[in-house]
Amino acid sequence: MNFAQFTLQEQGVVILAALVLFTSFSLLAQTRIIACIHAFAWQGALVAAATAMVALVAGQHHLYISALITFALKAVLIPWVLHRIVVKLQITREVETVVNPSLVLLAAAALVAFSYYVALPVEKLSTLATRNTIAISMAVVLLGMLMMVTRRQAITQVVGFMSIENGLFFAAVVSTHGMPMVVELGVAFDLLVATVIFGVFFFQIRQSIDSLDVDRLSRLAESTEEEEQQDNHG
Amino acid sequence: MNALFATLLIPLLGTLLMAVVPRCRIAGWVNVAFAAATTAASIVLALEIFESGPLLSPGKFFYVDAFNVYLLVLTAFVATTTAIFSRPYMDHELAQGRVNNRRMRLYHAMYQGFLFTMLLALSTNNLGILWVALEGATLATVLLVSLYRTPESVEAAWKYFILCGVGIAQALFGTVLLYFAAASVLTSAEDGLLWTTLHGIAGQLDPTVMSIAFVFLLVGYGTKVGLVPLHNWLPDAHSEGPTPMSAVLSGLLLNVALYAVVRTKMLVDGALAAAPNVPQPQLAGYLMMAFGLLSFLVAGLFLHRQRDIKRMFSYSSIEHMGLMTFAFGLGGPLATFAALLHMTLHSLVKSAIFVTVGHATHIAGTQAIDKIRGLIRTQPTVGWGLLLGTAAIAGFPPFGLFVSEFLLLIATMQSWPWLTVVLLSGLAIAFAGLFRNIHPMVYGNQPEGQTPVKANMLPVYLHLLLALWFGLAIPAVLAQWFDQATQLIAGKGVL
Amino acid sequence: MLSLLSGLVGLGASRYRSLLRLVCFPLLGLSGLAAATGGLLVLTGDAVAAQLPLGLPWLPWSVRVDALSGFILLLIGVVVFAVAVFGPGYTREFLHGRHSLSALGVFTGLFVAGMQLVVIADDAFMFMVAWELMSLSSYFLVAFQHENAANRRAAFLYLLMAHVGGLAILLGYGVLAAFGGGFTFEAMRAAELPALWAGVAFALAFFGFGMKAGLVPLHAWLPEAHPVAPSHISALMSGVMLKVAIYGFVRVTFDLIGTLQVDWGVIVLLVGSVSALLGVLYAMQQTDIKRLLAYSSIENVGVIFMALGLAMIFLASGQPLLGSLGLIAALYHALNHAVFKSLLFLGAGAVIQQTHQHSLEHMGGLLKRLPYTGTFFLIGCLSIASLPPFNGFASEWLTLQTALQGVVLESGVLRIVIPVTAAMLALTAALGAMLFVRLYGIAFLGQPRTRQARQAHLPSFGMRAAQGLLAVLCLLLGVLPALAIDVMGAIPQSLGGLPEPGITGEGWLWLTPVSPAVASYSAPLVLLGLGLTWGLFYLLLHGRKEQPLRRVHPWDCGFGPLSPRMQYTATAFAQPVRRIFQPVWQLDEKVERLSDDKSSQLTGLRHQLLVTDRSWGLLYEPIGRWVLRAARRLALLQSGNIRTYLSYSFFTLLFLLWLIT
Amino acid sequence: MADYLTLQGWLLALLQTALFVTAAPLLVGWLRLLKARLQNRSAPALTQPYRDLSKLFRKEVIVADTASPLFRAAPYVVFSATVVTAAVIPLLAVHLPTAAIADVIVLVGFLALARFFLALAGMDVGTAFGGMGSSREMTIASLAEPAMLMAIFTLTMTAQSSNISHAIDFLLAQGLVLRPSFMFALLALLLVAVAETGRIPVDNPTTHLELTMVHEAMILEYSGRHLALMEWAAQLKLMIYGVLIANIFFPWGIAVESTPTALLLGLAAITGKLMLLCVVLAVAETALAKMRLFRVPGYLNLAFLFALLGMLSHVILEVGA
Repeated sequence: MNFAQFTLQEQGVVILAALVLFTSFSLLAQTRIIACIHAFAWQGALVAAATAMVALVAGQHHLYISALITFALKAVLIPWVLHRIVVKLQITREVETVVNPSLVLLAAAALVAFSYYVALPVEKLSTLATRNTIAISMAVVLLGMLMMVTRRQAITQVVGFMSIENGLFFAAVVSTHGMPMVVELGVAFDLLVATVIFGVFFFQIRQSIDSLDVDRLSRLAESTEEEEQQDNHG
Repeated sequence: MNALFATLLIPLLGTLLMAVVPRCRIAGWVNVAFAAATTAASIVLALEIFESGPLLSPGKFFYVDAFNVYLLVLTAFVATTTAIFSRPYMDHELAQGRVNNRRMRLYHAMYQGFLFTMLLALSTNNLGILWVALEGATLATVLLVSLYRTPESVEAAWKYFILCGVGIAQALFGTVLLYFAAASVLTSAEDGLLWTTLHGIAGQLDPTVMSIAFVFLLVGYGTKVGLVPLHNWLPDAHSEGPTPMSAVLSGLLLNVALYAVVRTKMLVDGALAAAPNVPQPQLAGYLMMAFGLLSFLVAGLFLHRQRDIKRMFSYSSIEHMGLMTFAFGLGGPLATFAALLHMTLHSLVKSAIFVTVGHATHIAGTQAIDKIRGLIRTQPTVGWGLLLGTAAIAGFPPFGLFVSEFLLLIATMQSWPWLTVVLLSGLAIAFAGLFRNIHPMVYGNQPEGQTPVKANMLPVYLHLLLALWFGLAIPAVLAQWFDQATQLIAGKGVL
Repeated sequence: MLSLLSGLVGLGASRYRSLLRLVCFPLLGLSGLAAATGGLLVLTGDAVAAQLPLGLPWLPWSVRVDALSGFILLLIGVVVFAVAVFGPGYTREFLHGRHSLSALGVFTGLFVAGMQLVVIADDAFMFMVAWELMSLSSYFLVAFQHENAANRRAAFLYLLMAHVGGLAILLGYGVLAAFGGGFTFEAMRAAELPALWAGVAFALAFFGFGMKAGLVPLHAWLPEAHPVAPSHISALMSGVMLKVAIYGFVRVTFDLIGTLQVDWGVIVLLVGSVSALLGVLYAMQQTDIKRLLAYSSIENVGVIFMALGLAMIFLASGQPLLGSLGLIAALYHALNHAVFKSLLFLGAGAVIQQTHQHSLEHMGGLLKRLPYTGTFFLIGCLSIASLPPFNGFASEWLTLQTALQGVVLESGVLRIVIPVTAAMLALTAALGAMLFVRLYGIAFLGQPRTRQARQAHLPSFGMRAAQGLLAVLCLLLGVLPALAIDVMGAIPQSLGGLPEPGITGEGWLWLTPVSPAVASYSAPLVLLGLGLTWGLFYLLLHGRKEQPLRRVHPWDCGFGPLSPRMQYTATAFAQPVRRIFQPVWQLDEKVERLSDDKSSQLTGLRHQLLVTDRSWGLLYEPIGRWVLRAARRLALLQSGNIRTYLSYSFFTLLFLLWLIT
Repeated sequence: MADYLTLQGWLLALLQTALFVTAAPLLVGWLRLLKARLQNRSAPALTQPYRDLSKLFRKEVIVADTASPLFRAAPYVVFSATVVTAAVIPLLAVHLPTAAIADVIVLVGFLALARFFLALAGMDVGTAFGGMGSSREMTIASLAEPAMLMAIFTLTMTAQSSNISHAIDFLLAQGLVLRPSFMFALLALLLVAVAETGRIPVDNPTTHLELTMVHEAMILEYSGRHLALMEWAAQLKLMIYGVLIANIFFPWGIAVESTPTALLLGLAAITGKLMLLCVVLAVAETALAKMRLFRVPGYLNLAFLFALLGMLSHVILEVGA
């Protein structure tokens, strides 16, 4: 099937997908926390838009509700909560150093290629016009994980986590026109609770280690330092 | 039907009640009462199922068959006995000032909430809801892990939350892929996440999608099961939370996660077996075997260097979950039967051990292994409980874990003879790791000023007696039950 | 069926502290008697079989007592009975201690029940359950006096090795079950194994049972665990539990695998002879009386396995008659060892109870203070040193006779190997005699070396009676071996229909292993001859005017009164052997010169000697180190950093995705 | 078996044993005589050992106050065990009923029994010497025993019987056969016999120097009739080894039928053989010096080596051929 044969709306979905992927990249590249949160809000909004677009294309009315929930939750509520926390914790200006950013972006590009490679046999199966976007959503999931691996700030990790959720949701929408409503509601509920708990945790962590650097959360380890030294010597 | 609703509603009600009522002195008792009521309801449900076969609720929302009904009973039962233990334990913590009344309220509410999510995960027919419930279980427990607000407990909770969150997100992706595969076969996509539907059409599902989905699901739920190398949250969370929580986490939550893996494995197996030209029709089984074996061995080695008693037993849980995963992966009636039996007994024994450990830490005032000494002298019931529990968990007859390990070894012998060597050396290593640490704790002279605590060892000995009973003779009813479950999972029974 | 009941009686022997001595031991005694009578009934009658309502739903425990199990049951019963008589007096010292007597009672009962169940089990599952029950409960008994760190270590080591051995046995059964299609012994017996798998099953069984029986180099647990248990338990462990391991080996190899191979026999023979020799050499260097006895158990187990190896060689090369002879020799030695080793352990228990000393260097002169124990102990020593006309000699003689029949074999190599191992057996026996001269001479003869030894009193009547019973058995089994062996004749028949060797073909007076022309031994006549000569000369010398004895101080070379410290010590006694067989031990000898600061004159010498088992350095420690090192390496992976953890999850996912596409 | 368990046989056996026991001191007397002659000393009378024994039997018994009852019982046990050993060995005739009581392995067992009690008795008084003697005696014995049994196994494998009487019968029936294995076995047995009977170069029966004695150290505390029994037993033991070597390796002349002529012939034969053997021993004892204790293992290893060579040559050279 040729891309040109798609309807405009379908092309719109694909464009939105590309934009979602782009926001993922920008999340990876952003070093400032506030900017990260903003990028995340944009991603949420784009996913919501894509959902609405799919609803339009497929005539699935329940997807409108999904789009609405997504927008409310991921583009407004969660970024707002995160923003407030950042302000409250007075880390608005904090800049995170990413180890070797260019390498990270390169790895991200490789991940996209990898997800395309993995998703190839899957896409053959689908009759939906939006099937090409499965690879995109998988890439978003993987990029979210990459972000969690490379970032040291608890908040950016949470942002990475949420962007994984975005990817998942996006996958559900574009590949199958959304999950059954009850599941989606459940997922949204979980997400909401998770956000609250995240909020609680930021304060707890801050209280216990006086920072939000997750690398300093390493009291519970199996290897002790003396032993590591011993191993190096022996 | 009503029994099922009762089973689910009682803990839900409990959650709300406990959350709403502030400063309740008898919260501990109420907790026990709710859990006991749940158990009663689940037993009624189990009898119904046993008499009339699998139960599918009208909206197809719930599905209870032999496999999950026994897990339901087990979950409710262990939750009850742990609640019995939790009451004096938490009172002690309150008296010690480690928690305040507000946190006690949170604790009790979340205890019931956790029970509810687990029961929901077990009884639902919808794989999406299964996911939601499992995530809910994480959410319910994560705050309990950090209940003491020590830096370690916060760190543990954070790791638990993030790692399980990410893991379970992967599982959701797998679920989406499942749905995707089902949607391309079904006309009405609404039913595409119902396990009963999926199981019915498993043969038509696309094998490639299913295998990708299975990878995501395995990694996702596997994180919750505690499979190496996804296990890192587990020892942290178990060691830092309140001990009753460790007991139910180890004894129940891991089971539920494994239950989810097995359910999906059944689907994937169905899809791969029916499809032509699949290079590896037993992919799911192989993956599970590999993960199981790896977890089993690595956890066994880790046991040797533990300094924290609860951490040690959580590694032991990883080890046993590895063993079960391996057994389920091996497939075949005998191995499946063994895995089911092992699951039950591990829950019973491990929760008993954690209860004992809770008392032991109260006696010694610490969780550090090298500070806990001379338990048998100080309080023989606790010391012996720990010793017997450890012997049971290490697979010594006449305790039941021996039976399941025996069956598993035999099953392995039949299909993968050389792996038995690995299994055996793993068992030996794990065993040595456990006992080298247990020994100095229970034996020897007590340190100065160590005094007994008010301990409720009823749950421990009840569980150990059950394990003993199963080891000597599996009751016919239960055997039938296991066999039905085995038939469901492996296609044919052993009896 | 009586034996089954007795197992339950043993289980029931678990009452309260004060009741322990009143209820538990009599119950145990009853159990022993029941087992012994049950065993004897089966030995002389037919096999009994039944099924128990226990076990797996599709595999109920089945029970069968044939001649072999009956024989071992008899053995168990006799020793258990003696221990039950001994126990009440012996445990008196624990009565006011801080030890939990109920634990002692429960686990003793379980231990005995476990052993009896192992023997009567007729399927692999029940066998394993009973086997591990036996291991576990004896482990608790080893850990009974746990305030001592060494005891805890011993208990741990014991449990670990028992577990490993148990797993090997389990695997061995697994192989058999896989080919036989079932766990019942009947199915296994019928299985047709390919040679390779038969070899695997044999190797596993040999490893597992050998570990329990204490074959070198798998013996490390034995000298640690046996001495630290209460003495009556040591007697049960050394006397009976090792025999249960031998029973298991015989059951699996001779009965279940069935078709034997010559190579196996050679391996068993060689391992057995090495164990025997090393066991006695190690025992020679011990000063702890119970440790010494434990090492001597290794020696005797080695001898038993030598006989079994010979039996296997003969059976595999088509000499069933000689094979049965070897088997009978092995089992007879097992019975004898059970009797005299429990006698010795009970004696050691009595000595330790009276002196509170474990070291030989702190005993001395006990024969005068504990005349009964001393006399019975002497009989035990004579038996274990395999001197005629006691029982140890009878069975070792049979073993040697079996070895001498090696001439009938085709293979020239075997014809050389077998006599050489026989010579090793002779060396072992001679060293064994030296060992027990040392033990008895140092502990019971001479002058008391410590105050405690000087103040030893008579132990209680029950303790003496138990020893007396076993001592009489030693003598009876030694003097009338033909009667005992006659009863044992049914055993080969029960193991796949082997022929009954005509050892007792010439009546109760004679043992004629092959034929009267080849060799014969008449213990009753020997005893008669000894008695006659003794009596004759005693009468000759005393019949006339009775000469009074004059008691004087012994000759002191004119240096003043002799002190106990001038006596030869146990360490000194063994010094020549230590020097001759030096490479066997890891010796750590230190001589420290103590000198006066002012005059720099030598005021004293301090001599320190540490004798360690070589197997530790060569086998056990490397394994332990390897495990710890592996654990440490692995621990590096778990660094505590959550991002590292996340990346594990991430890469696992990527790897699996890559794997499936 | 029953064919020679006759009353006549038993009587004959008793007689033979009595002869054996009474002749033992004579053998020692003969040996001392030879040695004295070889060393240019004036010799004691041939019957001197008898006089010594009867003197000891009459003397008062002195027992150390630290000694236990075992001390007094030991001489009887040692002596009886040795006598029973002597009874088993065919001295004049084969096919005597006593020979069936015990084969050659049991014989070794008897000697071990005697030694066991001897060593215990040595340790009983609680002096340093006794323990030293016991330790050395047991060490030497435990090394000698395997060599001896190995040599004997060679014989029994050839004769296919470990019953001495049967073995001698077999060898007689075969006539004169030169076997390499027998040569080695003989050498081994000679070395062992020297060690076991406490002769030079392993032990010196006449020394009482504290640090070199072995056998004497153990019986140091004995006196009177106890000492007499111990000495007699030692003399018997020498004779036992002598007769064993003489009758197994050179069986000719021994009585096969129990007729008076045959028996007399047997008596003459054994007397001659023993006298010759004593000459060899006396020469060796004169020529050699006692060696250090820790050279003894090497000496006994040599014996074991001979025995092993005997075994090997039996298997390789004689069976295959």
